[in-house]
Amino acid sequence: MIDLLQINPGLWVILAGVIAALMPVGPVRKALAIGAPILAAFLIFTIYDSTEVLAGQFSVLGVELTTLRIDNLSVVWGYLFCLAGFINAVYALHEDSWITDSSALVYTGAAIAGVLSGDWLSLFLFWELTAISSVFLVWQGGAHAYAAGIRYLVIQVLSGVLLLAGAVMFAGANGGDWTFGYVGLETTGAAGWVLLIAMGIKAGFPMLHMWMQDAYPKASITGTVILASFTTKFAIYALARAFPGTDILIWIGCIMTCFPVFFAVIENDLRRVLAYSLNNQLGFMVAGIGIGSTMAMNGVVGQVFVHVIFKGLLFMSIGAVMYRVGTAKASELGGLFRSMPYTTVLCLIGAGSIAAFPLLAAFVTKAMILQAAIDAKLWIPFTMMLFASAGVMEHSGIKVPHFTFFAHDSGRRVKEAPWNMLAAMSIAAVLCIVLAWPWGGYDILYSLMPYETDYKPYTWDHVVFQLQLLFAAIFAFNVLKRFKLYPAERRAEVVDADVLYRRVGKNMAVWTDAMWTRLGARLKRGRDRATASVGRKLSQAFSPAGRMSEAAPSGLPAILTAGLLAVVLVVAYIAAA
Amino acid sequence: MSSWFISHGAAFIVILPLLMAVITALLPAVRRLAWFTALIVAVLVALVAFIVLQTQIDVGAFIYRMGGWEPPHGISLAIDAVNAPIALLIAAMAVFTLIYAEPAVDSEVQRKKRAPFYAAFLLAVAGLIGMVVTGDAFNVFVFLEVSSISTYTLVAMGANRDRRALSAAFNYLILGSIGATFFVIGIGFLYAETGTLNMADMQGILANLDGGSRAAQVGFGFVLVGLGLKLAMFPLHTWLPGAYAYSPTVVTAFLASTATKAALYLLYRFMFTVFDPSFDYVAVTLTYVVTGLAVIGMIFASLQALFQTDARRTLAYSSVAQVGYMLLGIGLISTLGLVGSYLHLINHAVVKGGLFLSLGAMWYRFGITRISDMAGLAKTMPITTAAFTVLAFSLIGVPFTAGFVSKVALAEAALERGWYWAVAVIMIASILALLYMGRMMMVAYFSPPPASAMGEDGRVVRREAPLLMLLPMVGLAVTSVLIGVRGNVYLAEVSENAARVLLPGGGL
Amino acid sequence: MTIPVKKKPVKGPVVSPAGSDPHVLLRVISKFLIPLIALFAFYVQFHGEYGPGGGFQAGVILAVSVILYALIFGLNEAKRAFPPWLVRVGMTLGVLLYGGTGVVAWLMGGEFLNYSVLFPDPIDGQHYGIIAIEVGVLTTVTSVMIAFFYAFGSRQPQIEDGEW
Amino acid sequence: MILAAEISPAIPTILLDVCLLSLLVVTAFAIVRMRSLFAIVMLQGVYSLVAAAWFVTLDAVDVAFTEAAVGAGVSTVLMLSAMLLADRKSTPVPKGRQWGALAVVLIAGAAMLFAVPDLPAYGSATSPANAYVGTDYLAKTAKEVDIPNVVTAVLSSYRGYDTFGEVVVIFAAGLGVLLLLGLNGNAGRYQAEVRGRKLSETSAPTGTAERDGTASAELSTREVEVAKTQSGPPSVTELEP
Repeated sequence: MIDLLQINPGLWVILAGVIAALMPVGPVRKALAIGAPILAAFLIFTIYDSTEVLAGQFSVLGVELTTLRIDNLSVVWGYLFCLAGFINAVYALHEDSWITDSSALVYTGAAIAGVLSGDWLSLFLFWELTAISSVFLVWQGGAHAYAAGIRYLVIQVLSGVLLLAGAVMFAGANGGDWTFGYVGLETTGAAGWVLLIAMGIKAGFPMLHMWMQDAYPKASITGTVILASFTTKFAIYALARAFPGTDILIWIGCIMTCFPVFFAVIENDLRRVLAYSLNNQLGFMVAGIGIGSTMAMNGVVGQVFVHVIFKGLLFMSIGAVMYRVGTAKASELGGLFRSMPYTTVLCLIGAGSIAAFPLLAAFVTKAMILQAAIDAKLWIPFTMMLFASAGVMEHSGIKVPHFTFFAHDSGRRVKEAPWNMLAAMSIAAVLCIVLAWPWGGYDILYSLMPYETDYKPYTWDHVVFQLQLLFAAIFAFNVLKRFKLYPAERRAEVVDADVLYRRVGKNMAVWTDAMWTRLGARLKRGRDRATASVGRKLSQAFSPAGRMSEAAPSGLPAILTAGLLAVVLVVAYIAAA
Repeated sequence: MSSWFISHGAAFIVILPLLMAVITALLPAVRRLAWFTALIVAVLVALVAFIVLQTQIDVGAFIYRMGGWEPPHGISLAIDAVNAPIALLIAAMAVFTLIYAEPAVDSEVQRKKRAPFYAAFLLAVAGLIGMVVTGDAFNVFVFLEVSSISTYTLVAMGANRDRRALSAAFNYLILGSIGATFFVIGIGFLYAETGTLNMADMQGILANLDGGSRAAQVGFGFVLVGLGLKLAMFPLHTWLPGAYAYSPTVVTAFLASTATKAALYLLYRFMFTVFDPSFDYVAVTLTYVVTGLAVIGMIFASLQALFQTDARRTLAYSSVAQVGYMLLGIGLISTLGLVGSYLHLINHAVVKGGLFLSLGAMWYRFGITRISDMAGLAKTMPITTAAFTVLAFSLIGVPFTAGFVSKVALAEAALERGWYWAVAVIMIASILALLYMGRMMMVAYFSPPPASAMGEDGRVVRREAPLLMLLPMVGLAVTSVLIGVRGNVYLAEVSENAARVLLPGGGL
Repeated sequence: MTIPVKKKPVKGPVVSPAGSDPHVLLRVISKFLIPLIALFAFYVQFHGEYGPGGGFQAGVILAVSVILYALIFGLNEAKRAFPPWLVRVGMTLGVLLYGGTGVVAWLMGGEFLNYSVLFPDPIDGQHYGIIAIEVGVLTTVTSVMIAFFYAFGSRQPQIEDGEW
Repeated sequence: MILAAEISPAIPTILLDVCLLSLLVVTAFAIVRMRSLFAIVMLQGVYSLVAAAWFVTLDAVDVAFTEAAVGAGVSTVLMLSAMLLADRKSTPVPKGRQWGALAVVLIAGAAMLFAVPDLPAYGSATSPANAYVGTDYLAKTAKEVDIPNVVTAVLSSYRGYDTFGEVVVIFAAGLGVLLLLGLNGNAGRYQAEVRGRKLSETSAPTGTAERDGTASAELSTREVEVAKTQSGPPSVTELEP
């Protein structure tokens, strides 16, 4: 009898997935989908005792395998994937599809098992299993998703093959040690590069990223949500394990943060916008891994954790809209806040989180990566990431919620999202807030981090800096629009969105101006009403056209002067007495 | 020669503009002659003020005995780490505004009055520097009057542009006189209490008396309120918007950057050097009354700024709010607070001066006074608008600009005392600043230029301000960025020295 | 003691026809009085070192003599005697005299306004310095007071006889 | 400060003081209650003269001199000239304003009275003002400046810099008059010119109607009115005819 605790918890989830594939009863499948991640999380909790745990060792063909390794790095991903699996399951409760249920479970389990595996061979196995199980989710998107699914599968499998090849070369060079650990590029030669490219494909490195924007928007509603949770984060884990402190990753990461900004801006399909934004977020993590300092690694871990939650939240809210409206095209949406108020609020929380508004999730983590860049005196990468942060605000923070829920009313009046979607989104939203709560909330997050940290996210200058960055993004966005700095050929491609979009700058100016004027008038009217009882004189004195503001001399300032003198003297007398 | 300036420079920077003002008043109405004279004087004063500052840094605090009499019998000028930088600031701002003055005054003042106009300007400069460098309490009043009376005249000269300048100047005259009267009554009580007018002497005697009797308290009250009026402490700021909005552009810029600052310096002097926060009544008044008014003023004046339609009135109300920041630094009674306050004083002088200069250039070219008329300025006056934008960012407190440095310093000081609410107020006021400055920039950048700004071919005609106007504007904008990026190192040292002189004990 | 006042704009300066001048007595007496007032002013000026008085008081009294002249003989007459350009120059000259004394002290190696260095004997220096600056004060104060009167008086037709 | 006067043996001086001060108070009340500006100007002259007389009893003859010459002489003439330019009768002040003025007077008065108990007695030789620098001046003047009038020595030499400043203040006032009125009443009106293209009038803006954009069309007329009153010129008291 093998000790059950020696078994990788991910395997139980995969087993649940297999059972679900055979189970004709819907409610049981749903129970499995919800229960399995909880069980896995419980097992991880039981096994892990804050030191490195190695278990499930056996040898195959002379290769020593370690199927379970839980240390302070992998445990974070373990918990995270369990959490994501749970939320996704809740989100998918309404969908009666055994393919989704089972492939989601297998996919989740493979991801959990992958991050908890301690050798290259099991890593490769689960690496491929995530690819194979998840392609069904893409295919669930309908007929037009078939080709995309094939492309997705080919690229993912290619990545796995490269991983295996690199692992063999690496293990060979290391005298047959298959332990999955630090690789680096300095001493490993070609093996290192092959492994880096393998992981880079899954992590969406620039020029290797196209599968993401290709497949994600074509998957089913729930499929996109589930896809967005695991694959890339799994790759980030692998990078964090194998390539921390590799300089080239800083630059790759920075390019990753920046280039999607330009694409996201001109994209009409909101799920694709989110896919670009996902790419951008991954860039921060890759850059953080490249910096590799304690602070940076903590930041990466924190960022991964909250990223899964808020990115999932955004995909879920757009999914909810799609579920009700039937499209995610910016040009066909708008004004939905009337009919889907809860979804609107939840989406705004997600948007605020990704944009790193204070009190929301990314605020407490992204800054650590930026701080690490400053500490390492990496000014150019810092600037690029700063630009990208503003870019995030622009496309995920403004564009997505704006075109979906506000903008010009599309005239669509739909029902609010199903309760289970709302529940799933609420869980994510609450986490977004709790994990960034200034009074203790973020400590939970920080306690998960691999290294001790005494970083304080809520310093005054950080909050202000971040707020100003966000406002700067709004401003820059308008300036770009105003001076027509967008590529001309793109405009032709997505013309309906773009026309709408170019008007935003002007509309915002007009809107704010009008609002200010009206607000001023409104305030004055309210104040008039309030002071009517006190008397006409007071109103005359304090209204903008009144004595306080007029240029002509009057007695009021003299009275104020004398009054202030009296106050000072009384206070001084009391103090001296 | 330079050794003469080292020993006599402190008097020279007051006397030279005074006497040259008198000579300027007699100059014939030859184009540019009076301007050139005034500019040369200002440059000389700035150079010597720099020598004085350098001397102060080299040898520490020193005094200059007017008429050769030892204090307290004679009047002495007392230079230390607090006032030497401010004297240089005033002189430098005079240079900036005077460079700009040639085209501006050319369009706003008739030719035969230009010589007296520049004379009054130099008198204002001399008065401000005079009241900053002196070490004698009554002498402060005398030079306060010199600067005030010439300022009233200068403000009224704005009637050439807008007749409302006359009533604004009258209002300023009445309230300024009340302020000066209160101040001199306070000095009278202090004299009755201590028997001396020398500030250092007063300090010693008051400290011996442990704060003194009620006469000293009443003197304290009168001095505080009188200076409060002069420095536009809320709610005694009502003279300021009109005076800033309607006076000639060059005068507004100079006043906004120096007049309230000099009064604020006097407040530092009297609150911390003559009186001492270790007296209960001083500490309590600063903590409760001054801080309270500062905080209310920051919010209230920012809101008033938000609802103005006139661009210069907006900036004027913003000045009142910014004074609130500086008063908050005083109310904290800590070295850090004074550092923040002092930094903000210097930064705000640079920023507000530059902003008013840019608005003046907009008037010069297009007659713009209202915010809604600023439409399309980004196209018609790109350099001016760019300078305006940079300075506006600095006013808001965007990182890498001057405003950020001082606001962070103030917030740190507030945190040090555990005044979280003050930090919140600083943030709210900054966001309000973002709104009212953003409003102007929105219009300047995003609204199309009016049809009358178009040429015959339907294209926007660029009408940039003349070079003499652009130079100081751009110079101040660059300065504000330099302060934000590197200069804070040097300025922080200056402010810390000043704060240490003011509060040798380190505060409460 | 309210006096019936009527507002009647008057064109041009009023010159009473010869023989019907109701103010003969006034004119005659003031012709005696004005030189005396001026003389008193100078007495106050130069006696300032011994008794009460000095440049300020003397300046105002001297200005009063001119103003009285203007009130009785008309503004134009007064402007002939004491022309506006002289007022302008006097204003500045006084300050220059005062400041110039200080500057001379500078040039002679002392502090600004240190009269002691003006002459070999410090006491002499103090005496002459004080005299010089008091003359400066007198000049400026007289000129500015007259300037005030000219400025206000010139903007207005003369006060009509009936209104007194 | 007078209230703290010690009861001196010279009873007639006290009587004189009481009489003069009562006269001052009565004159002040008369000035407040009068409507005729001409009478007020005359009463102000009276007030200055009485004050000058009282200064003499306080042995401040220099101050008395100045008060008589400036307060009763020149300023009366100037007030008359100004009155003739403006109006001869003051309009009644609304009741509310009167209370405000009274409050100012009471507060300022109370503030000063508050300090009185702690002030040294009038003429006390031990008061700080007399004991410290004042005594030094008396001792030093004879050997350093050597003129009989110590006041003049202090004003002209020890504090000559202050006096210089005062002269400059007077000069500045004269300069102001020169600039704003001109010595011959010919300051003239001058309209500043824009050296470009004038886009807007400095007079009342036309409300929000000209703002571009759609939202302003929704503004009610009331709001437009509000906007007008906010930015329109306040009632300007023209200082020149």
